[in-house]
Amino acid sequence: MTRNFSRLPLILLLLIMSAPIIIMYAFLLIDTVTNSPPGSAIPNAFTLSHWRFLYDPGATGDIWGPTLTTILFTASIVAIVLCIASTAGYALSRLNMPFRRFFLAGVLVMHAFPLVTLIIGVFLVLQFIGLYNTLTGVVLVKAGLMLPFGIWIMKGFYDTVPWEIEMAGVQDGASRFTVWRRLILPQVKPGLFALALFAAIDAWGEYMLPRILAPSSNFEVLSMYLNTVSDPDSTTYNFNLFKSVGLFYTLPILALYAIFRDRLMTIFGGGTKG
Amino acid sequence: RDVTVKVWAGGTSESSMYRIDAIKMAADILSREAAVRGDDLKVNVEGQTWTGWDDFKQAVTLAAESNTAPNIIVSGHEDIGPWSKSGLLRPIEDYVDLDAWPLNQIYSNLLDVATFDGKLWGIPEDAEARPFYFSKPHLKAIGYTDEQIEALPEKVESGEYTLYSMLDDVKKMQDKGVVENGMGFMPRPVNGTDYWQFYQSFGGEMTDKETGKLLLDKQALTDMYQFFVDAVDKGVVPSTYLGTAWDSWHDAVAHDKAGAWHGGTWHKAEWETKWGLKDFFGQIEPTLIPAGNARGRANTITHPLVYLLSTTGSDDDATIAAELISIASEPRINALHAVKSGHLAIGEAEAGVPLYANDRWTTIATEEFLPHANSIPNDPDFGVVWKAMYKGLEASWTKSSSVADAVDGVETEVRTTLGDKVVIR
Amino acid sequence: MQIALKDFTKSFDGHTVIDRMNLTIEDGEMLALLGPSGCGKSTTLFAICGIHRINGGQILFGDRDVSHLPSQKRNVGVVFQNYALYPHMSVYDNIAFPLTIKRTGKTEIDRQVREIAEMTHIEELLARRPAQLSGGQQQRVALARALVRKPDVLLLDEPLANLDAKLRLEMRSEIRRIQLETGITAVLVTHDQVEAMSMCDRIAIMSRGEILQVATPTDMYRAPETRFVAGFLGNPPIVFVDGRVGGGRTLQTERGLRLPLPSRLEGLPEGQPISLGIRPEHIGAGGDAEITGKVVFVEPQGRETLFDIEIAKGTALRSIQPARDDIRLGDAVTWSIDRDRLLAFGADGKAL
Amino acid sequence: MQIALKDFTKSFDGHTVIDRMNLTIEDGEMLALLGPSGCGKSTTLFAICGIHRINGGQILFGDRDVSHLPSQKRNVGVVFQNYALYPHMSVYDNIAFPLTIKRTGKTEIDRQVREIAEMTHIEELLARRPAQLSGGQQQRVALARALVRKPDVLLLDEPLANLDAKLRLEMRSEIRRIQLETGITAVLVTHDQVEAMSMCDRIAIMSRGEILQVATPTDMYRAPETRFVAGFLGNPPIVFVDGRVGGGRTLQTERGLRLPLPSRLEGLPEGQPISLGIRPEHIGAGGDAEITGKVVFVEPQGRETLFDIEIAKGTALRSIQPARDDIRLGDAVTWSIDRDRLLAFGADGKAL
Amino acid sequence: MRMRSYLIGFAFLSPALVVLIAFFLTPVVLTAIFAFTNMSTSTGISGGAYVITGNLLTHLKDEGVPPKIADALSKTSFSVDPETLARAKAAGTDPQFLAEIEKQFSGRTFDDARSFERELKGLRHRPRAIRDLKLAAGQFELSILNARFATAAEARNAIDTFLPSVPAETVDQIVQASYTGWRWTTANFGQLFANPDTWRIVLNTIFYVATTLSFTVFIGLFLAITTFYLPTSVATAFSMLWLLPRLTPIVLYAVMWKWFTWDGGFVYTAAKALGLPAFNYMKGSVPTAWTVVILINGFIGAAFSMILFSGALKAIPVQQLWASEVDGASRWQQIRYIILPHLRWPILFVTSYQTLSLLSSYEQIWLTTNGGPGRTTMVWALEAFNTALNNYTGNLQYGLGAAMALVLVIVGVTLSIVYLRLFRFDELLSRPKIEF
Ligand SMILES: Nc1ncnc2c1ncn2[C@@H]1O[C@H](COP(=O)(O)OP(=O)(O)OP(=O)(O)O)[C@@H](O)[C@H]1O
Ligand SMILES: Nc1ncnc2c1ncn2[C@@H]1O[C@H](COP(=O)(O)OP(=O)(O)OP(=O)(O)O)[C@@H](O)[C@H]1O
Ligand SMILES: [Mg+2]
Ligand SMILES: [Mg+2]
Ligand SMILES: O=P([O-])([O-])[O-]
Repeated sequence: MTRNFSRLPLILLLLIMSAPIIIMYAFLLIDTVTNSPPGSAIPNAFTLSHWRFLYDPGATGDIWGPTLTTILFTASIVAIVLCIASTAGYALSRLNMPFRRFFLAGVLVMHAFPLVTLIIGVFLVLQFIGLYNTLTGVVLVKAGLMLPFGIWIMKGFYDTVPWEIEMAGVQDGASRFTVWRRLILPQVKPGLFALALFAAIDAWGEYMLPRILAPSSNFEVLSMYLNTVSDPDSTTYNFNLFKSVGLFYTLPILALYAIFRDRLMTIFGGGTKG
Repeated sequence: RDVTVKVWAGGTSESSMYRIDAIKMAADILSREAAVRGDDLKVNVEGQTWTGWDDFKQAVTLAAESNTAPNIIVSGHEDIGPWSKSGLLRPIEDYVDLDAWPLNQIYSNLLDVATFDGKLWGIPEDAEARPFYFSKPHLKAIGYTDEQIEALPEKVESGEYTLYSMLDDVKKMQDKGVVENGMGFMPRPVNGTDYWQFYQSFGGEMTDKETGKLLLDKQALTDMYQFFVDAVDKGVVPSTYLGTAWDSWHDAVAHDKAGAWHGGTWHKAEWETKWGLKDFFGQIEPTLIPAGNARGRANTITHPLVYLLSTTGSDDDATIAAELISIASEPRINALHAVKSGHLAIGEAEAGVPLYANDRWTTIATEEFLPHANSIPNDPDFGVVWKAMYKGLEASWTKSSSVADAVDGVETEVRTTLGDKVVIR
Repeated sequence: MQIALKDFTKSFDGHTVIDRMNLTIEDGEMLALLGPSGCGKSTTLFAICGIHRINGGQILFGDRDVSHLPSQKRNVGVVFQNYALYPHMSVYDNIAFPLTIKRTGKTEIDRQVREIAEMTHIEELLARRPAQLSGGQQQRVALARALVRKPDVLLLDEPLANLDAKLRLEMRSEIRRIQLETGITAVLVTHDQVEAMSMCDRIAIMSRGEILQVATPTDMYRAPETRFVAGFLGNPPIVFVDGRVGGGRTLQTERGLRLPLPSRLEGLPEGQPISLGIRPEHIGAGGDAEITGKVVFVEPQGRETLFDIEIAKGTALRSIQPARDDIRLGDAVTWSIDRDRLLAFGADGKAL
Repeated sequence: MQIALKDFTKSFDGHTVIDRMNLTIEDGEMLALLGPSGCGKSTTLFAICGIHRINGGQILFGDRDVSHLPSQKRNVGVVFQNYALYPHMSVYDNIAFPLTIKRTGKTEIDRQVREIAEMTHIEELLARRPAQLSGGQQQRVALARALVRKPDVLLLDEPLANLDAKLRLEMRSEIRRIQLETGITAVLVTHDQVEAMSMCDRIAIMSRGEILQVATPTDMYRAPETRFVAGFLGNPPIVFVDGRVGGGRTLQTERGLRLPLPSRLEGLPEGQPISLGIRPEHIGAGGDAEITGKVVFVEPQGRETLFDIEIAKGTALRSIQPARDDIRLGDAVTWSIDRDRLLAFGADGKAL
Repeated sequence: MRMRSYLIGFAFLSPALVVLIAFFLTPVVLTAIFAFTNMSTSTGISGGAYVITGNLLTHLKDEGVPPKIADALSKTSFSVDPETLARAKAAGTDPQFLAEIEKQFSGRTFDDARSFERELKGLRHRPRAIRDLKLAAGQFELSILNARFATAAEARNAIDTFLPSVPAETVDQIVQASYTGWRWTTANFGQLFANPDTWRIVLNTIFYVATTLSFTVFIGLFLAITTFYLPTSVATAFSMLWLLPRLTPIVLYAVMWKWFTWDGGFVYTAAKALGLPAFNYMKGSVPTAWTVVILINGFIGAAFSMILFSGALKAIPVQQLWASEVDGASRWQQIRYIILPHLRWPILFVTSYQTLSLLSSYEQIWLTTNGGPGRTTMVWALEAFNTALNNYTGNLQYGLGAAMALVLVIVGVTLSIVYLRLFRFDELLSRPKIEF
């Protein structure tokens, strides 16, 4: 930007508006290492006791099992979304087929319409294929939910790959599949990466689906684990402990985000435009 | 032979873990009995609990649809209606010997509660009362003497002391400054059977005695809604009260910040173990729920949980599960749950178990409240009425609609959904 | 290999872009498809290489009818305007790609890649990524990749459009050299007349999906068959003066201006509408006739200077001459005009 | 208004791009900033209009020091390379924008917009959106918008770069006409020598943030002060031959080749290193000396033909001549060379 | 030839099609189907059985079934006679036990299971396990009550066998009425329409969507524009900050808001210190509850729109901004005349996209106010969810819930189609350039 305008008033205004976020997240950090009761602005003694859940399953139950489950859960979703979205996005962006228009419109409509309200239907489908109350089922549903978005994003990325590369590949004698795999896919790596990140963040935080579709599964994910810690009916409710677990749960996302921020942003710029 | 029996329990917090643990103990006993008999049988129990009811019932229902329901379900007796109708339950009477120990000593009225359509579907797991509580120090602050306080339960029972008397008293407490404004009266903060007690206080009945159909008494409903609106108008409870967190409620009532409230007998256990309540009897006076007006009566509702046998699994599994339920109903084992969680005994013999008999609270509850207790119907359609009733209560309480409109809304909803399956008066 | 388009027709969404075009490219020849933007040059090229389906006619490679074969089976090499190098592969891998696809052996690939790299002078660049190359180098890589599989025909779509002036000059001769060296049949699509004239054996000039003239560059410049062609070639462009044949070998405009007609046009009926094309280099550089006018615009261009001379109200001729600064804006000048090199066109645009 | 840069210095992130540049643009003059890409032309322009802050020195508009004023207060008109029209406004609104900002009255705005639209010949386009205009029309609108507020100076950043060849030719004279008509002081940034030469009163030639020479186009072409300037101007470019002063008015290359030196250079010490610049138009077009060589490249360009003649192994000269096809590749030719128009530079690159 | 290229397209698309059909299309279709049923917990989802119960027969008396027949059908008895003995034998009852039964009780009838079982328990060869005893006893039962018949025919058959004298219409009527599964009905919509509560929720939903949306768009715009004018480092810091709500797992995010607004929470404490009313801001009053709901969702949405707007801002050719500055525009004028017009499409996009997400999202509300206080912040999607799947009474009304969901689906699809038009969908679809 040019420096024809002044900046300080803007920064002040922004700070005021961001106050709730700053406060909430600052105390999220502070409260995990102090004993301040909710609402007290000045933290008292420093303590690591709220982190004892890391080694002491007695505090809130074993956390490493759910952590591992969540990692698996997230990884599977990411893998499925990437595989399917990268092929379907390519088809919609580049390949000749009847009803292409219809498919694309369908993806767009679905993309805009989250499915949680149709959960009974989803339940029946899962039950029908025998995956109700299994993590596999939830993985499939969650991946399915993200697909329209993923396909849409990938289509956007494919659209930016010059046709000439594809034409050159075909001229060089490669089949469309080879062209896709060896020439086009490498061009949309940033898209794949961004989508993977996005899917990972989304899957990592998922709460509704495991809760409804796998309530008693043997594998608990962290969101459900965290919710048991936060149960407002429980009289042992402890904000500080909850926040520690919550922070533990959120850190991977924050880390991913902080490290790959720019890459992640491409998805918002690239995908959701009109 | 290794058999795994799954048990799910709803509305279960740490103090009521014996709902599951009793089954585990039973499994141990059953395995040992088998070993003594020389049978090769090892029974494992997989328990899962939910602290709330919404998630639990959702999970059970969906699991049942996908044939993965647990073998034993611990839920409120009112679920027997819909669940038996949908084929989720086996009638437990086909699996257990009611003439033999320990089931033959269970209170027959509790068994009646677990009976639907002429069949016994579940074995009661606990019983309870849902008393009204007064703060003794605050009563004294507005001029009650010790004797008057002691006489209060009787005055309530006789109908002399009504809900409106209570409103006046807590208002006085607030005016006196011993209770903060808006904390005079602290009803249960969320939906629950308790609210049917107020309906009864104003003369409402849940079933029509003649036809056996569900009954909606508009007058009682109107009076009951009006009562809470009056309470709001008096300033003893906020209009936005419903939905308050349990924690805030526990904190207030256990630390003597409220004037009067109501809850379950089991809450005493929670206040003592989790909220540091030292002198329950010195601080709190329990009574029945007072009558609301001349039409109604002082009452309390017992909402027994029952062990239910699901249709999941083989008949053999069900047989074993049923045996576990029988064993878990042994007085000594069940008394662990009753005393630990502040619930009431399910049978005569249990009342004699020292752990239970020596407990002052359970004794009071059993003797003073249980005789006046009734329960909600098992009718599969009762949930519709209940949901409508609570919606109407929320609407009028928050003043989003007038009492009359709220009652009309309930009537419309119940009538359109259930038609003539319900008698509306 | 000789390439022939027979009644080639192409339409997009029912809109016919090219209607029954016929064109033959001789074996080993480099032919330019020259025309303004949107005239169908790229469409023709894409039809030849099999990216577009043709809607009618035939495309023959030698005797083989390839009209309905997909690109993969046609064996053509294409150099795209933006090179279309595979950005994630090294130069080596880019060039090797067509061979890898054919499952050629490793050592054979290596041999062929190095051979073509040597020919295109990019031996030192093989390890780099396309992004690390200058435009001209990328162009060479694209050329190498197109040639490595020994295609029957080489197609170039505006190969120099993305290069800067200096590189363009250099790559022009470079591409021509390689084409001559390999003896491959080639088609060059361009809208730059200099490119077409300097690189190709013959030029096919196109307008609105039609081929107007096919000829060698010199013939086409000297003897354009139509007014369009005359106007398209030449920089600064030719100036046309419209009028009718007047008394004896002159052109008379409506305003009464008279200009000499080439002697070869004697015998045209008096009064016939005619359009005279005068190239700037034919004014002021000797000749047997003269024109007089006022200089209305002077543009020094370094080596040369461009003048606009108003010879009558509203009619200006253009003259280009070696740089001179003796003439200023507004001067009246009388310059020679080479009447026999003037071009003349009939009302139908055809050369007379 | 006279514009003066005094010791103007600009750095980006500590990296100095322009170091103490001095330049004066006279009132009413149009000056070209000509130089290769990245030499700092745009940077200079942006400093003048206040988009960049300067790191040192002064910028004077007449007597007014504007060095530290924001753009809004400088009263300059700028035409950006891509026109930077506001796509969501009609042409009228685009032009009216600078006046609207100043809260000029409606009728006054209307008068001024129509006046400037007339001058730029876009009266009929006022209702359209920029997207509905051709490149040349957009260019005119941008010009109109820059001029409507009667700026003290008009800055043009590569205004013709995005136009096609024909339009470029046309807009060249158009911009110049408007500049002359308004008499505004103007700075034209370009890397195209023809543009600079044909449009401007003077050219300032830049390289790496430095101004090498400021002169009129003709002077600069004829008498470049440095080898860089000589090489930068001229199309086809000049060819340099390096060597030393040999026996009597000749240049001797290392390989023993001899070339005549201009007569004005008599008296140079024998053996002094020297670089001779030979422009293609000075070979084969008359002159008092001759060179002999073999034609190694022929490029017909329509009106003219370009030849590369190898006069010794590894040394080729270039000649451009009116189109001729009597010479073929490989022919041996002997052509005249105009020795007095040859350019010569010393080892330091300065003209001798 | 052409077929071949189509096949490639479908091959690439098919994995997505499978998943989307399974998890989008089928649920939508199922929801549409359920919406026209009275499906609930007690009817079950996957179908019912035919069960004749005592209560049913009592009820049927009102419906015109002759009391005599009803009473006769509701009889249960255990009878030891040759027929039942043969049945027991066929069922594999221990012969010795059977012999004992025949000897002791032949010709006797018992009125209820318990008395019969008590008698059986006295026999020497009784099975040791009570379950086996009951199974054996069951063979002697004469009753049609409480048996689950899978099909209507079986039920009809059972009645005919049990009481052959019942007229066929009555049998039909009973069998019809005994079906426990769901039935087709359009009552769900009538009920929704008739219920005043529905309209309150509709209003709530409109209010919620409109206010949250405005918050989202305005704050997003404000953030995008301000950060646009700031140095990258500051801009990055703020945009990272504002993205946190979107990234934080919802369970944690909801609780952080509780911490912030709860009794004794941050706002509470701060308000108290400032002498302002201190109470549970999330649930303690309707205006604050709405404010909190809007903020919770608005903060998430603001991050989203900020990113989109920032992207669009970056796409504005910087020369246009320079040009406007050179033309003399102040910052506000630049925003007003150059920047905002550029953001027209992004704003429209955010508006439409967020409308849809807000309409159908409820997790945040569910986990925070849960529609409270009272039902003042209840919105359509949450009510649908509660009706269909999640309520205290456990009375899950799938049919009604599906009807509510269907309304959302229809609204959503309609809006989407409008938006597709609006966004010139055709421009998104370029024709494949390789035609083979
Ligand atoms: N895929 C397509 N769909 C519809 N019309 C097309 C398509 N490709 C080209 N056209 C039309 O066909 C005509 C010829 O296009 P073509 O690309 O061959 O022109 P060109 O001569 O290569 O022009 P340029 O020099 O601009 O590349 C144009 O009018 C163009 O609009
Ligand atoms: N914003 C900037 N930040 C850092 N370096 C810059 C910036 N703008 C220009 N430069 C550097 O300053 C030098 C001069 O750039 P400038 O844009 O003035 O060149 P130019 O002569 O206009 O070139 P071109 O013809 O390519 O536009 C270049 O080396 C460029 O990399
Ligand atoms: Mg083209
Ligand atoms: Mg520049
Ligand atoms: O445990 P309850 O919800 O029934 O009080």
